[in-house]
Amino acid sequence: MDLYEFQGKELFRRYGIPVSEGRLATSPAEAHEAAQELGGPVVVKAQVLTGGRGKAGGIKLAETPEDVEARASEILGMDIRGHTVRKVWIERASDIAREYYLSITFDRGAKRPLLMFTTHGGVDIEEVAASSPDELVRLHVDPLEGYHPWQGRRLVYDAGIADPVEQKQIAAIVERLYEAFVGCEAMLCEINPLIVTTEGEVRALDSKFTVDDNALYRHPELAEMRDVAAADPLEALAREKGVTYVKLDGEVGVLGNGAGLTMSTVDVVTFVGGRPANFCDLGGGGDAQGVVDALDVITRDPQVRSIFFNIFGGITRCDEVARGILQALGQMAIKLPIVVRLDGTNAEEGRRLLEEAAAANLHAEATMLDGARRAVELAAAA
Amino acid sequence: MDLYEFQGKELFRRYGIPVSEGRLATSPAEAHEAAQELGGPVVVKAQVLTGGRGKAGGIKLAETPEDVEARASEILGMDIRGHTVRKVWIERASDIAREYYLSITFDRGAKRPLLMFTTHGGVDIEEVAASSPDELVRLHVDPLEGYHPWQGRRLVYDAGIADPVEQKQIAAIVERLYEAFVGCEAMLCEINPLIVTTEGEVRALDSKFTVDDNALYRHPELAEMRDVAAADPLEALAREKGVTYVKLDGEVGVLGNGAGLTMSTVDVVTFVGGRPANFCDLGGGGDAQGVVDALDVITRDPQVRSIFFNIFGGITRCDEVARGILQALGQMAIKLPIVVRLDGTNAEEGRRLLEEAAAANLHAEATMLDGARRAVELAAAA
Amino acid sequence: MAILVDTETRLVVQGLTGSEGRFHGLRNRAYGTHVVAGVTPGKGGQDVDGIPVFDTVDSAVSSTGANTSMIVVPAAFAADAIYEAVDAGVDTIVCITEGVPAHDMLRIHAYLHARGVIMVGPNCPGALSPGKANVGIIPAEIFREGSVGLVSRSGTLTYQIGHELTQLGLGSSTIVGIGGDPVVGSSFVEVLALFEGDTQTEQVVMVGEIGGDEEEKAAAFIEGEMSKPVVAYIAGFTAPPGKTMGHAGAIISGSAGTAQAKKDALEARGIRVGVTPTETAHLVAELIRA
Amino acid sequence: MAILVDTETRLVVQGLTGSEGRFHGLRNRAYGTHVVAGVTPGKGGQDVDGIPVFDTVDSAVSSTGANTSMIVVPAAFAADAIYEAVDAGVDTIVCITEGVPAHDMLRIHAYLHARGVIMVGPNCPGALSPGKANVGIIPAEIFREGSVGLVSRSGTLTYQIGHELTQLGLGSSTIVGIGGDPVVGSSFVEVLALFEGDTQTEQVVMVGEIGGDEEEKAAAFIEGEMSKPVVAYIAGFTAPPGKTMGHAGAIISGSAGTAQAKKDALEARGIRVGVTPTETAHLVAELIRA
Repeated sequence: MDLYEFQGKELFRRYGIPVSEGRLATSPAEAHEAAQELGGPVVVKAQVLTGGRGKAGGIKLAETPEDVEARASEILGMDIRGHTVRKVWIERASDIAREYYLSITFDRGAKRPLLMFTTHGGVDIEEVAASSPDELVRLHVDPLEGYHPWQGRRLVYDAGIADPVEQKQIAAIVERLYEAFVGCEAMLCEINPLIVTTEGEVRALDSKFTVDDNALYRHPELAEMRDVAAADPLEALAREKGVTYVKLDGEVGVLGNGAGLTMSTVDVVTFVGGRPANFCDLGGGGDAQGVVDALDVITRDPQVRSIFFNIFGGITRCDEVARGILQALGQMAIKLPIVVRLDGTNAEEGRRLLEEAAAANLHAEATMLDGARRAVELAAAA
Repeated sequence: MDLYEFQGKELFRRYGIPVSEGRLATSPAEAHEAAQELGGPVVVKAQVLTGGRGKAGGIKLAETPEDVEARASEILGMDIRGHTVRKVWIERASDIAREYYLSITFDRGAKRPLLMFTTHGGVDIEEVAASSPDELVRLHVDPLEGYHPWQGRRLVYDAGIADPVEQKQIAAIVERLYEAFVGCEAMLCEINPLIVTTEGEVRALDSKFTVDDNALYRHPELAEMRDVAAADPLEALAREKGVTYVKLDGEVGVLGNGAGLTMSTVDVVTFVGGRPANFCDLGGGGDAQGVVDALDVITRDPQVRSIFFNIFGGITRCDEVARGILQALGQMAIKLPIVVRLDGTNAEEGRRLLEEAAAANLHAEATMLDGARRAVELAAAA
Repeated sequence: MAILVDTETRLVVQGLTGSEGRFHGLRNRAYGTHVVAGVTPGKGGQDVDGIPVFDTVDSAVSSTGANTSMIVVPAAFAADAIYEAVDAGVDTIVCITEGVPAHDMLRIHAYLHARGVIMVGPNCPGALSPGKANVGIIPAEIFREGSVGLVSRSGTLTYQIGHELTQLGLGSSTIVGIGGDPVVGSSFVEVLALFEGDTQTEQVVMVGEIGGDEEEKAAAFIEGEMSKPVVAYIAGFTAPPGKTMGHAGAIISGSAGTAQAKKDALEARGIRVGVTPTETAHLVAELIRA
Repeated sequence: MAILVDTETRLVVQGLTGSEGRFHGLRNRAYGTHVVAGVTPGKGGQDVDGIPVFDTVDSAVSSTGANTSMIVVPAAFAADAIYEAVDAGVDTIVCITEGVPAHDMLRIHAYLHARGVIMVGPNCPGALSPGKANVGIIPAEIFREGSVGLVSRSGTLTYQIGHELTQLGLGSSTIVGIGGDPVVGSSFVEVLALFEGDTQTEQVVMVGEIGGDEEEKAAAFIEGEMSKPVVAYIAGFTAPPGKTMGHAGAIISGSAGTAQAKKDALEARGIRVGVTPTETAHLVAELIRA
């Protein structure tokens, strides 16, 4: 789960990482009020779960509360890479002397957390990695042993930070960021830029914070940070029902069990000339009710012209899936053609159930490839 | 550093391990008051840093506040294995159904913390280890990985605890005791007995808690628990001055540098027929002031008849030791014969300084064995 | 010979008394796997259709000689179950449980690695050696015994590809679902190395997907260390961007983590990559005929 | 050949700019040890009498090829210094610092062990191979080169026994003070194994003291694994009771931890134990003459 800048900064503050004072606003009037409370020049920052806010005009400097209100009304409602801005973060403007970059990543390959630090901050870190790889200092932390102070020192010395006061501040921030990374079970904690003010104070000016969905059950305070309103309404509905759903831009609704098979099904639908309308994974269990819920979500997308059920039973039992399809047909009066391909656990029983039901819009196919072709044909014909 | 029962129980309480309610009292009147506050039958327990309180009559049951006052006045001032009782712990009496044993030890050999649990509690654990070794369940914890819940479960199942409610309580106590062990950097946390009350509640009825002296610098709240008054006054004075001093029962004051050499010197003094008055280790550094302080401590013991300085310089520099001896002689007007044997770093310079001073009671010896013999002779002659 | 599970496997199921544990444990036994014990704290002394249940893995191992554990417990208890299995001395663990936190897995991976215990999973379908043993939830009936080693990050996609192989008359030595989580006990390279050393396995199918750089690492391993031919399949070519790893992640691995990047990396090392599961199975068949 | 430190040693001193670090670092160099670098955070770029100082151990190692670190920093910083040295890739660490908390050492020991790094100490005098290198605070002038390996839990007591040997005309291969803390990087058995494998060492003196059971373990190791003769000395025969390990500790080790118990354990394995340092040296001399 990705957090907004203001949420990440709130976590930074809790872990003792210096941030600028700020207020959240969801309307120009609130922005005005926030600016009055803060006083002096502020920055109005769009809160969206995507990058490139600056280039899109989602970050504006403002001097007076009136100015802030005007900027906020420009930014609120703006579309940034498909994300509608519903919140702005109003923050005291900083006098920036230098911009650095600091992050802790979950390094899947090395299976250890990775610290990265460079004095080339405020720009895309890929660019730094490509243009000045030697100036991007990288250091792994042993997950059993944890962080030790020498690691923060090594980052600052190797990056060439010369000022002792700055060294100490940064090393302390590295230690606290690691505490936040472990304490929140993050997959990524990134500060870009980590600024040095003209007064020599080091502060986090932005925040990218991603936490592990699987760990949220033991971090209720983080789980509450999820912004249900920000998600696609269908995706939110699916999540509520325990189904993984990603909206795509085509006509063939795809429903599989397991992320890999579902991804592969979306690929195959594309390769045979169709356009998938969604990625919808029933998940590991997949009982009849899950199938009903998934169909409910998929059929709410008006673009859908046909649906391809590609199920390979393991834990998922094909007879349960068949029962779910029949139940959904009974409850929801689905008219769309549904191509069903069942294999694996209890597949024969499942096929038998569907055959017996003899619904006009149910089309059984024996293979994944044939199922995909049939669903694409049916979508084109609809 | 060993903690008193009441201190250990306070730590247990902080870590969520159930203990009986109690009050500390240093006088019979305070004991009376404590009993009134607690109400009902209580146990009056001598607080001393040694075992065998029960056998020595230091633990008494009492029904009424008057009774408590009487028992407290018997116990306060009592001598238990050389320790004077200055405090009693007044605690609500428990209805004991069963007595178990639980401990976490710092296993030097395995270099891991060791959990031990048995249903044979309330007796000397050495006896259980000898008579029913199979019923003493032992399990190590990996120091990097830490404690996991299966370990507490394994202790209770392997020890044969059958009642599920009891299993859960004990497993939870094991987990908290491990937290206390690590959180306080303990060398030993022992609960003997860990009782089950007639109502089925599991509670710590005693506490043995030893914390690592080397770690006290980061646990000021534990460092404050040190009972300076309980220590031998000379040992307390020595500690204050940064010198390790243990009072023994002889006439030859022994002063060495390093625990091993000092122990060996005490041994050698004994083997050549003398009786060491003390063990006094200058420690690793040993500057002139340290020597003055050590002599100050040693000479306060009226039993001392001669002093043997056995110094082998490493970090300790013999010239510094010599300067310290001369400084002490100047300041304190020591009349006792002092045998000095110097070897190692700057030994020649040290010997030269002592020779030049030509003090009548200073006797240089070339070897440790000869030094010990000379000191023993001089003590006998004094 | 097969890898990971075979006729020597003596299986303890952690969570045998739960509904999933019971279902798959008994199914594994019905297949012929020696399911010797179950573990559920507090249920020691009971049995599940004749399989004795113990309170601790240690007592299960010492009473039954179990050498392999299958973990089918809720996610919140999975880490503890893994540590318990390691300390009880099993040498192979198959963790089916889904939803184990990634930070737990970092620590577990380091712990396992230091002790030489092999774990498959978590969030995986397990391992099946057709004709010998099935440990996990793979539907064994779709596979037959043979010479193709199959390793996959995905569960159901593995069945799909195994099914395609079976349709072509090809059998498998062992099917291993390593799980799709960010950190798993055994990654492609580790399982490929086992297949390389297995006499029964003559060719290998590797089924990858978007994210991470395990396929890229596997490509280098296959080129450098493997004598047996490998065919690959990658899922997720049409996955929308933003579903792959973030920026910092891409920097670490030097890979975009996309299906195309993985395909390119594999093909650059001379490894053939099928575009659909069906084509992938045909590529294997070609290899065998050649 | 000697053990641990020799002419191949390239030493970095962590804490070189402190007064102790400077004193002993320069003293070690004066003895002939290749002291190639110092490390003090914030003092990188300075030098101590020509020895370059670095901010990090990593930069010291990569700039100077240091392979051994001596740690002479305050106790509160020692653990961090040890971890830094391990991660910088040195293969031998000598930790002089006194007062390192025991729980830190539990973790450090596990960490070192997993990475194959040898550490002597903490709270130890270091290691001296006469005529080759001195790393630590052992006064080298009291030892001469020879065939006696010397290993001890005590600092000054080691000097005493070495001195006695020298008086008898006997020289040493290496003198190792392992430190007297509850958990040290290398215990008797590990150092005895090094001596057993060292061509220069022909006999060994082991200097123990009350507490723990390392001497008892060493006795078993000497009997079972060593071909070279060992003479022992134990300090603390007249130590008052209560200064030894507590009850639970004695149960663990199966030993009372007393000097007498250790002496008995050694003698039961045929290992001679001297009553005084002087007698111990004479026992060694007898061995050599025999």
